[in-house]
Formats: sequence, C-alpha cells, structure tokens
Amino acid sequence: MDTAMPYVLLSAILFALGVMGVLIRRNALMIFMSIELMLNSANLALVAFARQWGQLDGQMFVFFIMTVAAAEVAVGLALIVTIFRARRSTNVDDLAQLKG
Amino acid sequence: MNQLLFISPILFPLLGVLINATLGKRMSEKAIGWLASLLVVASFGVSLILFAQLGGAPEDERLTWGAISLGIPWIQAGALSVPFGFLIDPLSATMMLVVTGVGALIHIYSIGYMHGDPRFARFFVYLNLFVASMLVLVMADSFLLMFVGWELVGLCSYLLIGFWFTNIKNAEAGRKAFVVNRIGDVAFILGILLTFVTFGALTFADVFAGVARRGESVQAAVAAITLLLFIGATGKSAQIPLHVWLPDAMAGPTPVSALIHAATMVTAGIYMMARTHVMFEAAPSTQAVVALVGALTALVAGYTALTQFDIKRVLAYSTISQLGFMVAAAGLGAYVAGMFHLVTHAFFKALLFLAAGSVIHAMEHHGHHHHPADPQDMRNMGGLRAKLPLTFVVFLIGGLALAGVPPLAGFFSKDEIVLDALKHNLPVFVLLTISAIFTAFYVGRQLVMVFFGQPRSDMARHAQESPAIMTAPLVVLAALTVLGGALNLPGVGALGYWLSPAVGEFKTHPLDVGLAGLFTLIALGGLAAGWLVYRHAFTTPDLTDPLSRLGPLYALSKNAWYLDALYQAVVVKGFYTLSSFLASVLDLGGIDGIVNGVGRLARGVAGWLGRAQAGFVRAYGVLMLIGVVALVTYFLIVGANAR
Amino acid sequence: MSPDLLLFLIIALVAVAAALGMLFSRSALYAALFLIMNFGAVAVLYLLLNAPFLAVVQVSVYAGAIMVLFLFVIMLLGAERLGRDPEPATMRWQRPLAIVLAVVLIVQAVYVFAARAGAAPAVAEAVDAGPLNIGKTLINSYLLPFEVIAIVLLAAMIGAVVLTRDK
Amino acid sequence: MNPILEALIKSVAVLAVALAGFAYMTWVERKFISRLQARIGPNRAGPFGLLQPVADGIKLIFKESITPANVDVLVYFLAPIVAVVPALVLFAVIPFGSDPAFQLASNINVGALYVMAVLGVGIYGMILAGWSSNNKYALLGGLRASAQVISYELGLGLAVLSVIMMASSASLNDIVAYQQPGNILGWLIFRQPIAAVIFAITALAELARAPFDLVEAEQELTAGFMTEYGGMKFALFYMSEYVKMIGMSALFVTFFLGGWSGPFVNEAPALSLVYFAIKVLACLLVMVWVRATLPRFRYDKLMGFGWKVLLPLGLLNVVVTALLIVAGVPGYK
Repeated sequence: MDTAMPYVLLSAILFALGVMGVLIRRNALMIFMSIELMLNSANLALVAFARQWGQLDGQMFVFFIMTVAAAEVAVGLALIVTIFRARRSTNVDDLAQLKG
Repeated sequence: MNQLLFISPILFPLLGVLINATLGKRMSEKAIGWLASLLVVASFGVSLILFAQLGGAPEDERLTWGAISLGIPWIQAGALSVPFGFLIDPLSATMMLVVTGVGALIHIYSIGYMHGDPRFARFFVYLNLFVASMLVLVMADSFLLMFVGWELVGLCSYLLIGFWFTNIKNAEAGRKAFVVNRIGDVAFILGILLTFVTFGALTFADVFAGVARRGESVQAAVAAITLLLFIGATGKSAQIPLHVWLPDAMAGPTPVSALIHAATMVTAGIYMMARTHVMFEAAPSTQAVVALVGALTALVAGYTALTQFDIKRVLAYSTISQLGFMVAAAGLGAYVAGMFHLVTHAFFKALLFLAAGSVIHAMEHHGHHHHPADPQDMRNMGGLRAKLPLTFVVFLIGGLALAGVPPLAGFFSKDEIVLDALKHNLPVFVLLTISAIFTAFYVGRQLVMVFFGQPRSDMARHAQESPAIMTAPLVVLAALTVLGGALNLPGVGALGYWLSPAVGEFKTHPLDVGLAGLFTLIALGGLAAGWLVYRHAFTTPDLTDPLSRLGPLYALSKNAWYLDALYQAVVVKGFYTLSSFLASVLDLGGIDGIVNGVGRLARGVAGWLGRAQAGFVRAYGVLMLIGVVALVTYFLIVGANAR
Repeated sequence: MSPDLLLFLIIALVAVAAALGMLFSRSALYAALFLIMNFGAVAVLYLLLNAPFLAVVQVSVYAGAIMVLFLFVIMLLGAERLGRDPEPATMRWQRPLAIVLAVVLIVQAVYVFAARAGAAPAVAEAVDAGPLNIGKTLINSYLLPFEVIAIVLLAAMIGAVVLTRDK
Repeated sequence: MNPILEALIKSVAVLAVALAGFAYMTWVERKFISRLQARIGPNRAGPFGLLQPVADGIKLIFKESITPANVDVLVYFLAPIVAVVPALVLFAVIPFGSDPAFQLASNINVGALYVMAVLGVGIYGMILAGWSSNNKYALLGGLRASAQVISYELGLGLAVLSVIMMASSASLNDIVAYQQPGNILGWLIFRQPIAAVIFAITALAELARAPFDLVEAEQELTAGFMTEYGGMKFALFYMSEYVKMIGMSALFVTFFLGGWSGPFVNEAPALSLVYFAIKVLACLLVMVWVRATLPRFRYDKLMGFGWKVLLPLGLLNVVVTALLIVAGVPGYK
C-alpha cells in the first residue's frame, strides 16, 4: 500500500463504533470499554499518520495516550468499584443525580 | 579516576554529612567532631594537591587544566543545554584553599566551642554541608551550578543562624537573612536568565567567549546582566542596602559567624564578580556603581561599628565594611587587590571572631551561669588581658591587622585597594580613607573595652582561658595573619601573577611610601584615639558611651542609620497598608462585587437551563455527538466548496 | 491485490468484527474478550505501520494490564451478566438517535475516504521506530510531556488507592 | 530456501523440542524430587521409568472429556488453549544457538519487550479457566492468579529493564552478544546479581510454582483454576506450565548466564545448542530443587513481598545501574 489512508478509515469506523457503544450501553463497565475502543482508534489514526509522514511524533502521542489510558483505567475502575459498593449497580442511569 | 580526585574536596564533607546525619545520634561528641574536622582537613589536603598540580601546569594552560566535565549533560531540554562540570583554575583553587583551610580550623575550634550542645551532631552536619556547598559554588563552571552552590550556602547560613532556634530572636534573625538574601537571589537568577537569553549558554567559558566575540552588540545586555549579578552580590556579600541581615546573623554560634559570615560565604559576591570579570569589564557603568556602593558600604558600616556594644556586632559591621573595601576593589577593576583582601580578611576576621568566641566562651562558662548580664556585651568585660593572655595576644594581632598596622596582612591588602582607588576614582578613595579611620578607631575601642582596664562584671572577673582545642586554631590563624601579607607583597606580587590568568592582566607596583605612611598614621592614630576616648569609660557609675556627647551623630551610628526602622516603616508597613487596602476596598468591593454579580447571573441562567438536564449521562453524550456530526458535516461542505 | 492490502483487510475485518461483538454482547466478560481481540488486531496493524515498539507496548499495556484489570473488576463485582433494566421514560429517543448518528459518522468517514483517498500523498520513507530511537525522541523532544505523564501516573495511583481504601 | 518455509520448519522443530521437553521435564521433576526425598520415583514404565511420560500422556488422552454443568462452554474450552499459546510463542525470540539457523526471530529490536508482552498475556488462560468453571475455588484461584501475576510482572519487568540498560538493546541477540561469549565473567549474573535474583524469584511467581503456587494451593483451593478440568484439557494446562518453565529458564540463561555462549562455539556452532541446553537444564533443576525445599507463602505475605520488597528493590537496582552506567564505572559501560 502506498498510502496509510485505509488505516485512517478503519480508525474512523472503530471510533464511531466506540461512540455508539458509549451511547447505547448502560453498564458503566461497558461504557468504559467503549471509551477504550475510541482511544485505541485514535491511536491507530496517529500511528497511521506517523507512518504517512515518516516521523515519530505520532507514535510519541500514542505512547502518551496509552499511559493516560492506563492511569484513567486505574482511577475509573476504582470509581466503578466504589460506586458498586455503594449502590450494588453499575448502571449509569442509576447515577442521575449529583448528590450521593 | 582523575575526575574523582578533582571533585573529592566536595565529596569528603558530603561523606561527613551522610555519616553524622544518619549515625550522629549514636556517636560520641569526640567522634562526630573529629570525623567532621578530619574530612575537611582531607578536603584541604586534596585542594593543596590540586593547587600544586595546577601550579605545575604551564601558565597558559592553567585556565583549562582543571576543567572537569563529568560527561553528564546536567540539563538538556530544548535549546537549554548545561553540561555538569567543575572548573579548577587559579581563582577557584585559591578559594578552595581558603574555604577548606579556614573551614578546617573552625571545625576543630567548634569541637571545643560547641561542647555539650544538645544538637552537637546536627551542628557539624550543617557545617560540613556548608563546606561542600561553598566548594560547589567556588568550583562551578557554569552560572547554573554556581547558583546551586549559592543557594545551598544560603540554606546552610539560614540553618546555622537559627541554630539555637528555641530562642525566637535567633529564628527571626535566620528568617531575616533568608528573606533579604532572596531579594538578591531573585536578581541573580534574573541575571542568569538574561545571560542565557543573550548568549544561549550558561557555562562561564561559553558566555565569556560570547562577550568577547559579540562585543558592542551586546553591551546593553551585559550592563543589565552585570547589574543584576551585582544585586545578587549585594545580598550575599551584605552591601547596602541589603546588608541589614548580617549583623542579626550574629545570633548563630560564633564559629558560624567566623566561617560563614566573615571568612567565606559573604565573600561569594566578590568571588562571583572576580569570576565574571570579563562581563563586568565590558560594562563600565556597572563597575562605577559597584565601586561606589562598595565604598559607601565601607563607610556606612564602619561608622555604625563605632558605637556598638556587642562584641560580635562590632565585628559584624566591621565585616560589612571590609566587604565594602573588596567590592570597591572589584568595582575599580582591581580584582587581584579584592581577592588579596578577601584572603587576608578571611584570616584575620576568622581570627577575630574565633577570639571573640573564646572571650564569650570564657565569660559564659566560667562566670556565674545564671548571671542575667549579657556575656557578649563589651560593657561587661574589661581587664581580660590578664585572664585570657593567649586570646588577648591573638585578638590583638587580628585587631592590628584589621586596623591596617604594618606589616600585618591587612595592611598590605588594604593598601593595594586604596592605591587603586587613588589612581582611578577619587571619591571612592576619600570614602575608603574615612572608613579606614573609623576602622582603626573601633578596633582601638574594642581592644580597650574588652582587654584593658578592670573587669566590670563577675563574669569577667571569673573568666578562664579556653581549652587548647580552641586556642590552637587561633594560633594558626594568628600566624597566617602575621604572614599573610607576604602573599602579594608590593613589588613582588605572587598572588597577583598567580591569579592573573583568571582575573586579567596584573602588574605589581612598588610600595607607594607616601600612601603607606598615611595609612600607617591613620591606623596608629585611630587606635590611639580609641584608646584615649575609652580608657576610662564605663568604670564609673556613669555608663554612658563617651561618644554619646556627639548627639544626633551618635544616635545615627548607634541605630545603624535607622535602616531597619526605615525598612520597617516603608517596606513592611507599606506592604501591610497595601494589603489591607487591597483586601478591604478592592477585594471586598470590586472583585467580590463582580464575582457575586456573575454568580447571580449564572444562577439565574442555570435555573433556566437546568430544565435541559435530566442527569442522564447518555443524554449528554448524544447531544455531544449531534454537535460532532454537525461539525463534520460543516467541514465537509466547506471543504467541498473550497475545492 | 497486494499481500499488504490483503493482510490489512483481513485484520481490519477482525478488528471491526471484534468491535461489533463487544458492542452487542450480552455479557461484560465476553465484551472484554472481544475488546482484547480488537486490541490484538490493532497491535498487528501497528506492526504493519512500522511501529513495533508500540505494538509490543499495546499488547503489554492494553492486553497485559488494562484488560486484565477489567476482567478482574468484572469478576470481583460479579457484574458480567448485564441487567436488562427498562429504559427510563425520558430516554426512549436516545438509543435510536445514537445509532443513527454513529452510522452517519461512519458514512461520512467512508465518503471522505472515497472522495479523497486517491489524492493522498504516497507514504514517506519509514523511520527507525525501535526502542532506542523512541527513547531518544522521548527524552529529547518530549521531555516535558514525559515528566508530566509521570506525575499523571502518580496522581492516578494515589487516586486509585484513596478511592478503593476501606474507610 | 523460501523464508516462510524455513520459518515453518524451524517453528515445528522448536515446537517438537518444547513438547518433548515438557514430557521429559515431568519425568525429571518426579525423579529429582524423589531423590531429594529419599525415594526412587517412577520406575515401572521402561528403564528408570523413562516411558512414564508416554504412559501419562496416553492415560490423559483416553480419559473421557467431561464438561461440568453450568460452565460457560466456549470460554471453558478456550481457556486451556489460551494458556498454552503464549507459553509456546515465547520461544520465538529466544536465541537457542550462535548461528542464525538456530534462531527464529531473535534479532527483532523489541525482543525483551515482546517477552514481557507475551508473559503479560499468559495469565488469561488462568483467569478465564477460573471464571468459566462456575466454581468458587476455581474463581478464587483465577483471581489470585491474576493479582499475583500482575504484581510480580512489575518486578520482572524491572529486572529485564536492568538487563536492557546494560546491553543498551532490547534485542535478545544483542544481550547475548553483550555478555562477551567466551568469558564467563561477562555473564550478567555477575554484574547484575540483584536483577538476576529478582528475575529468578518473579519467574517462579509468574509460573505460579512453589513457593508461589497459591494459585493451585490444594489445601485451600483444591486445584485452583484447574479444579474442573480433566483429561486432555488438564494436560494442556499442565503443558503450559512446563513449557513456560522451560521458556523462563531459557530467558534466564539468555539474560544472565550468557545465553548459548561457551568455549569453541566459533569453531563448532552446534556446540552452542548444547551449552544452551545444559544451562537451561541446570535452571530447571534449581526450580525443582526450590519446590522440594521451600514451603508455600501465605497470600498476604506473597503480595506484600512483591510490592514492598521486590518492586522497591527492582527500582533501586534500576537507579543504581543507571548511575553506574552514567558514571562509566568499569564493567557498566
């Protein structure tokens, strides 16, 4: 292939699927996984662009995004566990008020 | 391995810090003190070896012989690249000897002086840390590393001034030193930043090369940089108007006063100017300011010293005054003279402080312990010549050197400065001459009040000579004070030729007999005047100072030109007033009004918008997605039209 | 069809299928497994895109750490079987709208690709993306972000500990 | 030769060796432990019981394949396979000998990172088996396994990082080359003893072998995640454990014991294979010896040891190594 554009298209499709997952699922864990899917598709686009232009910067961004994702998962899962302990539920619709 | 030898003078005291800080609680006083002292002695030994090796190098290689790059780029970020390296050239080698030599003597002295102190180990930890930090400052090959040392010695100074922190006054003195020094440090770091912006480098060699190469085009920047650096120096070297912290710094233990606040740290400013002389020489306007500030400091502080009663405070103002001499020398471009005076001053002022410490020690420990009188007040002394014969002799030597009596060290070094002043800058010469008169007078006054006449308190009557561990360093320093002048005799000038690769061309000149005669006369006359005025003072029930007859002039000196009061009124009060204005008027009325108004507005709007929020996160998500799709559509249309 | 493109298409198909599988699976655990599959496919794509370091990191960070954490939490909470709570009355419109919008997004992406892919410039010469080069770039050009990310990690670590600590 | 074909042949060869190694490793372990416990061990099937593995294999293959009720069938069947695959693909980057012919992909510049990635994926087998079995012992075993392996992976990663720093390359070939083949003092175990110790300990924990075998502590959890498995599926788990053991030993040899290096390798490259095999066998025997000697950890102690001892130690080792390298201390440059 002499262009990295198919990868970008794939990335866009995965991103849209991730968005759909965030919006149609009600389980917090599922939403979280969909967000990971979105992040991952963004990473794919960045790597594709890095390849397209023959530079490392895109890969650097991906590296940072992965690190942030790891941090985010640690905190996010901790939150989910805490919420589950309090409410015995992982349904985000049960979290519709701002007070605990 | 060679590199390790080069930085080992720093590593030895650091080792002491490590050991005493971790194990100090479990070690005996003797072990702690001797360990710390011997490590500094080792540091001195290595410095001596390096000095000798440097001396063995061909003269034109001495500037680069000791440039040690540890091969570690210290900071490497973007355009900023600062290699981590040290430089041992004639200038820094000289300073290393002074720091470690005087430092070692004072360490040994402290074993006796600090005996029985509950925080004995901590004292030596700080002292060792100071020596290491001072060496970092001296051996740095870049502005940045020098600044690190600069801040570290400031930290040690702060810690040691407030060493007896249980007394609130000492803690406050430490804080004052810290705050005043920060003002200078801010200027210093601004100078460093400006240097980097101008030259794109921070190592001395690169910057100096830049100055030489770009000459005229960077003149304005260099003037600004040197001015900022000089403000930094005024903080550390206690020049007006930032000198007010040094007298208060006497709250620390006396060895600290001797080491940090007389012999080494306070001279860092002069050292820094000598180190960066290339830049100062490229900025004549700054040099004029420097010379004038130095001379004024010499005069103002000398005048203040005339009427102090605290034995250490006299010496403190004397130190400021002598630092003024050195700074004036630097301002005149006479870096060799400045450095020469720095070295001799380190000898005789350390000597004077340690001898004063010996006096205080004798007053405190052999008098009545619960005596309410102040053991540092000279009015309580008198007649100690007989009780402390050795201390008297060394104090006398130090005092005569300070007054400038030939052939002691102080005479030669002071003479060189005033000679330069006479040649280049008459106002400075006049100011320095007057302060020399003051110097001789207060030395005479101090000698009389402390050692002659009759004891004026129980403490003085029961004083006994200090132990040998304290007097031995005194004797060594006294010997150095006697012989120190030989370092740079007129017409011979060993130190000058030694330093010249680092601080610029030097040419010795024969003794100016007339000037030397004048200053000898001044010294002897001042001493005699002090003697005459104070010979019978404080013995009668009338405890007023004979000089108090001078009225306002006396008050001016006694209150140190009212500078502390002025700062209190202008800076501190002004700051309070400004703060309260900001708090009551601007903050409560203006900003809070705006904030509250915005808050009310937001609440109103929120009440209206709140209905759009059901609290379901997925609903928000869909709204966001609508926005995204709309945006993408917009760009697609715009993009299509653009083609 | 070049072998490169063929490989790409196969893996892309796997990735999309896994994403769809995740989207519509009834069990959180299966969803997680599908997601792992997707991540694995993306890792292979990274290899094709001359990013071996990222491929390995992808596997070890996403598959080796993040997804294990997910599985762990799923098992810990016993939350793998997803409840079928009734949709709140005010939210009936939400799901169809979301699906429609996502599909629109996909259609737009395909449209852009179809309209412009031919105009894309040829890929540049590949650079060395081995660990050594990555490390050098990281420390030289991206030092500040690197330090910041370290602080982010520290903060996340503290956050996770504080959140899950028993009071 | 066609590179794909060549790779295929080599892979099959490695696979065969690994499987044979697995089979006979069980025999070696049983024999060795018996000796340590003053017993004789298997001695009925063939001379010295040499055919015992074959007998065991036949037995396991012909056992009835039972699927317990209420298991998640797909995952239940998938789990053993998921467990075996990472153990096998580990061998892809290991340089078995000096000649490129004895290697599969040892030259890739992310070799050591690949190892970490594969090891990270290796726990899925255990977790999935534990979950899908619908058995609380199995689930607890699975959870323990994931917690333990994640925890110890950090220490392992730091040990490997020290090695990478020393060799300034993540390619396994470079790491072996760095250890100056031919000079025993070049082995990294002498210059990175702490890393070697950490690697050895964490490797045992990764393998969930004694004294870290809480995952399958029979007194507490019967057989842990394998409780509901039998027959061939059980054999697969068994295989994954032993193949991973061999793989870990091979990694230890590569990282710390000079890999395939030894005298006369240049003259007779085949010798390198022999050296490698001997070193790996030595490591394996040490593992068995440890199992026979040490009692099992308690679970909280295990986690505490991993997080509070090994991890800080590993970090310290990395920092010290970095300092030594930067300072240019001989042997660290």
